[in-house]
Amino acid sequence: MNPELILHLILWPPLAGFLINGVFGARMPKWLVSTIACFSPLLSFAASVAAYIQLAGQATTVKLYTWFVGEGSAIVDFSFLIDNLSIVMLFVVTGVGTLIHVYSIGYMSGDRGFHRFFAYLNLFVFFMLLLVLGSNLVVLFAGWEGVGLCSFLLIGFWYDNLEYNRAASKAFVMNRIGDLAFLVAIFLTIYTTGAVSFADLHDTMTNDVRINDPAYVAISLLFFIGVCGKSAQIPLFTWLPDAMAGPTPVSALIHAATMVTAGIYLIARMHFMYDLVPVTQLVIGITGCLTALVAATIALKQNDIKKILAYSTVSQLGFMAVALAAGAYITAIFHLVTHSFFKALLFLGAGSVIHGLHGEQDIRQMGGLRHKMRWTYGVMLVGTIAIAGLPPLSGFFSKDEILTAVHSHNMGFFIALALASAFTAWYMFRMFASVFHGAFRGKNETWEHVHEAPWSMRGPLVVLAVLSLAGGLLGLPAITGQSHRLYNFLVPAIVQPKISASHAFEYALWGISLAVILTLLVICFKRYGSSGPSVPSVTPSFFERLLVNKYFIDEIYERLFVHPLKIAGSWLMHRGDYGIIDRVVHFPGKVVESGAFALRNLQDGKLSSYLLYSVVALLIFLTLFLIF
Amino acid sequence: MMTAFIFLCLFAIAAMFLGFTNIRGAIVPLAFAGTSIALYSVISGQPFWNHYLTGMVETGGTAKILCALVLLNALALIPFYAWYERRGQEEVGDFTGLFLFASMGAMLMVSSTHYMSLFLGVEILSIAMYVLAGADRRKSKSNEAALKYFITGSFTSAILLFGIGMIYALTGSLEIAGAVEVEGQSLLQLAYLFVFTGFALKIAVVPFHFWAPDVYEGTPTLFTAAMASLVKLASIGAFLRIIQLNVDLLPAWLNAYYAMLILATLILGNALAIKQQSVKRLLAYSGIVQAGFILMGFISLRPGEEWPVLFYFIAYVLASVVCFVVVHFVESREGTDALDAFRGLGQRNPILAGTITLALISLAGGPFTSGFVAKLYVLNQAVANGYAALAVVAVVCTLMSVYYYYKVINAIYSKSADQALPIEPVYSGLLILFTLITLAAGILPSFFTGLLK
Amino acid sequence: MNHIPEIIRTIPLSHYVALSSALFLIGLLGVLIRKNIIIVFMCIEIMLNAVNLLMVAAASYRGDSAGQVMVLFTMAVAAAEVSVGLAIIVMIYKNLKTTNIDLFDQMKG
Amino acid sequence: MDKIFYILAALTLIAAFMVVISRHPIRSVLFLVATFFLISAQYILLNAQFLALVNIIVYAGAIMVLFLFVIMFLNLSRDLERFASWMPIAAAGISVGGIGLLLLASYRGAQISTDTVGNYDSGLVEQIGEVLYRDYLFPMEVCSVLFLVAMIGIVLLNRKERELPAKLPLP
Repeated sequence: MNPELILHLILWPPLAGFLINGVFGARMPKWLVSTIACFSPLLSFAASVAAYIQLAGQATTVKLYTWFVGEGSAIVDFSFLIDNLSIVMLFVVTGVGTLIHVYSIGYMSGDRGFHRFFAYLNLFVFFMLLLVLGSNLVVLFAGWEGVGLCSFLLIGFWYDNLEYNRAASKAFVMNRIGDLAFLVAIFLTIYTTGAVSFADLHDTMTNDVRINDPAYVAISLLFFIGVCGKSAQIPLFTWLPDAMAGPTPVSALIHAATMVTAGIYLIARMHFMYDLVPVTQLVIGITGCLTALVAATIALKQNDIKKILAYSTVSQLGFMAVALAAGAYITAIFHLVTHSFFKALLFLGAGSVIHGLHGEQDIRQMGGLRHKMRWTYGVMLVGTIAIAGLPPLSGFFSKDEILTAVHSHNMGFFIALALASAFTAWYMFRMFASVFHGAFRGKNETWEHVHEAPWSMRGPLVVLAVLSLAGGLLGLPAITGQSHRLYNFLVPAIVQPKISASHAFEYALWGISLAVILTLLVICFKRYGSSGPSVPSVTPSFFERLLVNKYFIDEIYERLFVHPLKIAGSWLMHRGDYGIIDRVVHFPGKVVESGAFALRNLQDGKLSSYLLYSVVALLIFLTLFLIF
Repeated sequence: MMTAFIFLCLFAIAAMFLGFTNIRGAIVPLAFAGTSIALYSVISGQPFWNHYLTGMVETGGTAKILCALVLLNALALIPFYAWYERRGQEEVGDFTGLFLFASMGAMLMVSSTHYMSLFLGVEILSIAMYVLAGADRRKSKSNEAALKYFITGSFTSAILLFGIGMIYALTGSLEIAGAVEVEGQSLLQLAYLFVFTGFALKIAVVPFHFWAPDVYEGTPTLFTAAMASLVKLASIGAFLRIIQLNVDLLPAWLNAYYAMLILATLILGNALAIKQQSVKRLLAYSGIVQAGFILMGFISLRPGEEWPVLFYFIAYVLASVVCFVVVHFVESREGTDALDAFRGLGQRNPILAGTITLALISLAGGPFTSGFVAKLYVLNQAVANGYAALAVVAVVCTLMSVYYYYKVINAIYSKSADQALPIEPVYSGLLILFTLITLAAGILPSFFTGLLK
Repeated sequence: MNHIPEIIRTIPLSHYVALSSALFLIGLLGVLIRKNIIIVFMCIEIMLNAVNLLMVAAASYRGDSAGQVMVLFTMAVAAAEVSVGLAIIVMIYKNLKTTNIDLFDQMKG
Repeated sequence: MDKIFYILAALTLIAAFMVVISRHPIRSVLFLVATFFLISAQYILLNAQFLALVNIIVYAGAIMVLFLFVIMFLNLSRDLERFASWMPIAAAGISVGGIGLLLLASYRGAQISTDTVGNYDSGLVEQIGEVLYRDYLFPMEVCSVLFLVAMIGIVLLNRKERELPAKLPLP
């Protein structure tokens, strides 16, 4: 097969699926709708596999036609780049995408907008493919905008609910701020380099030896603002938790596994530029650390199962951003891949729980579900351990690699991330224990109806669980004596030194993290996994405290560290998230609004005023041109 | 070209006479046929009878493309006037005829080489549009729109004519291309500024836009569509031609002049659009903003480089025709064009909802629509000519504009409704066709720019 | 037959330009300050006439007929405009019973 | 000769100004008629006899009669109009004055060339007629379209009201 055919086979099936389901879906039986919807990304997946085998690591550009020719030298082709980086992303998008499509058959089976949902989902996959395959910034931007649109459509999918609509609006508006910066960055790129395609930019910039060139700093910062919007970094992250208003498969696909990682992908794609601008890297690092920490602390206080996972996503994206800042692009992609496995798994598992409880999302109303939902319990256990970072699951290796990379780069970042990963373990175990352990705390009649998900939902969960288990094999650290497969695979596309550290450091890191995580595991299960009518407010006797010495330490630890951060987290959530940040984000809007108010007073409906304004304007123009 | 004028007039008169008879169903097809013939004669460059033009009309180059665009715009809108016939309104003949005359005036405006025919074109277009603005005689809003449009219009004519008269007094020629070097002659510069102000008033760019929202709101929506597409097309086209014909003579401040108009238009137009509750007013402001974008293509215009502007015309006209037609159908059912009337349209009529959504996305400059490519072209023009800051402001303003376009889209998909809003398949088909062209121009712009070059 | 009118020999063209500009500005002032829509409209006619005067003067000073023909068309345009304009005014008066320019402000904002 | 011009000019400006400031509509109309006559006199001075006549017939005759007719028809002749309040008047005055000053300032640099290109009798009927039907035939024809449009418009706007038939549009 020639590359062009492969490309067509990857790109067009989801669009075809969207068109068929969008136009005829209402009149087709559900089985047909779901078959078409699931087979289109599956076909793309198969074609991606073909691309993987066929192209064997060679970067191939497929040009369909010249999209348009700009002024000057910038020629924008409608062309696509298949290299190893895009193949990795293709596997994630189409593979995880297909699983989530299959899952959605069961999850959405009762919904009125069944065909509409699948049409949007397919459209999303199409735009995502455009994003990861685009060989230049403009095509990438087209996909970038497209996924934003689909995200908005799917967040507001249940449009009867005004609250959901508002969430969709928020996501849209916040994303637009990022997109704006992105667009300006594209213009500046064209203006300074005269090129838009990644290959040309690579050629231009790798020969450049200027460090912190102002133009590049500006461009890279603007791109990063775009990334902040899409990948939910501070200060533009607040839309992501709100985006949980959409159906759970959407949260899994768009707001965990694929779309939100587009920003990480973009920076990895443009790594040659970011290598030239340490200033921007520092900004990214600080933002990433803050995001990782703040989101993790907020997650500690959440009670909505999806909100916990959403903040967790934000936090993990912060991890990836820090990895990028440390120049460990491949590590960031590695974490992106493993994260997409276990976070999709967790969301789908949460979806299964919500499905089983008929829409209940509050973990205080759950508990003891392991008795009734064995499969879900099992897969969620895998997901939770994976994200918490216990070996030998995927999350352990990728997070470990990030920590190693950051450690040699910047100690401050390292401490922040270490702290954030401890929090990660805490809130995940808390959630897991309160959902599956202890006794059920909800209403009795709900308990009666709790049921395991159908097989169409269980299947993808199992596959994702296996992936989460084994994902670490992609990138075993040097210490194990194995080669880092992902590194070897990606090195042609991303030029980056290998991450390595002394064996002593590795062992110490492993040992400490294992100890901390296991400690947290025990504590959490004690606190939240115990039986009782509600999450216990722990008031152990003095004797108990003395007996359980660990617990005592933890109390101190909590007083000293977690508590202030929790307070900070909740303050940030109430003041910061909804207060300051929203206000900052909305400030330009307010200015515009008050300006518009003044202008609207001019527009008073009176013809004589209109004519007068026109004459005054004429006078102003005449004066200006007589003076100058 | 002369045959195009003749056929337009002939079929317009025929349409009016048919209005008195009982075969009103034939009016719209006939008008469509007449316009098609005119379009053919423009495109094929029929020299027949052209000597009667007495050299006042250019038959090739940009003028030809602009005339073709005017006629295509007419072809796009005429079928919708059948709605009046369906409704049993016997004025349908007059409406269609006046619209054809207006198109003829617009053609004259964009192809004149002489101020005399240019001015007559302006007046034919304007007088026909004044009447159409007041076509809904019982509605006081329509009355008011006609009055406001009329007074502003004749005021504009006076300003324009003063500029022309002054140019004539100073240069002794009424040929558009007949001016001598303008730089350094301050009175002549002022005269040109009067002419430009006249066009700015017609185009409705800030700060000469005040009349537009009121007039757009009050005018019956199908004629608002004509106003937004035809009048803007003709005025900007005529403006373009004046610049083009004097390209070597015009002074250097012209770029600064455009830049100021563009800045004011983009910033204030967007700011004003944000709070609108009437969709028609919102679209009026959007039209103002889009005109600002089109003007961006005027910066440092060199001969043979007009195609970004022309491409923007295609994008803008398609999108605004779709928007106003959809508003018309919603308004004629709901009795209002408030934002709330659009809630649930996504369920009531997916075709109306889908087409207006795509049109709004195109106006906002979403990728894969003609609006995106058109914006990129004009922005590129600005950047390439050293107006990068202006381009950045323009990009910021597109962000702002997304907010209000999005408000409409959000309303359309925000509620479920049971009551369907069916329209005739012909109209649905046309709307879908326009949307497809919008997409095609966004995906394959080189085909269109190839035609325009 | 082809004799230069005496006025052209004694008065420079710029005086006519000044005169018609002044006339134009008076019309403009009237448009801006009058409230009765009919009078506003009459002031627009003054503006048009000012331009006519300018063009006739320029045409006569050059012995060029283009300006005179243009004035002829301008008059035609004015006549057409006046008739349509008065029709609009009569129509709106039937509905709203006023000719005060400031009372037509249903639409604003 | 130049005295006649200046006197006429002064009278024209005064008459036009009176149109603007007369509160009585009829008086405005009459001053406007006077203005038109004075402008016609200027045309005669400029040897544009044909236009002078047309001006009197079209403007002073037809157009002003229309104005008068409408004022009588709408019974406005007794309404003394209230002018704008001082703010808009001041703004209008300042901006109009400003434009005037700017024009005046730029007159100085103006080079108004008056090279003869034709003959000075071009304002006579036969000359006008000749060029009108030879060089300017096309705008002449277009003018007829303009009148047609205006005529249709007037008929349309003031047609007698008629209830719409019950048949509603196909939705």
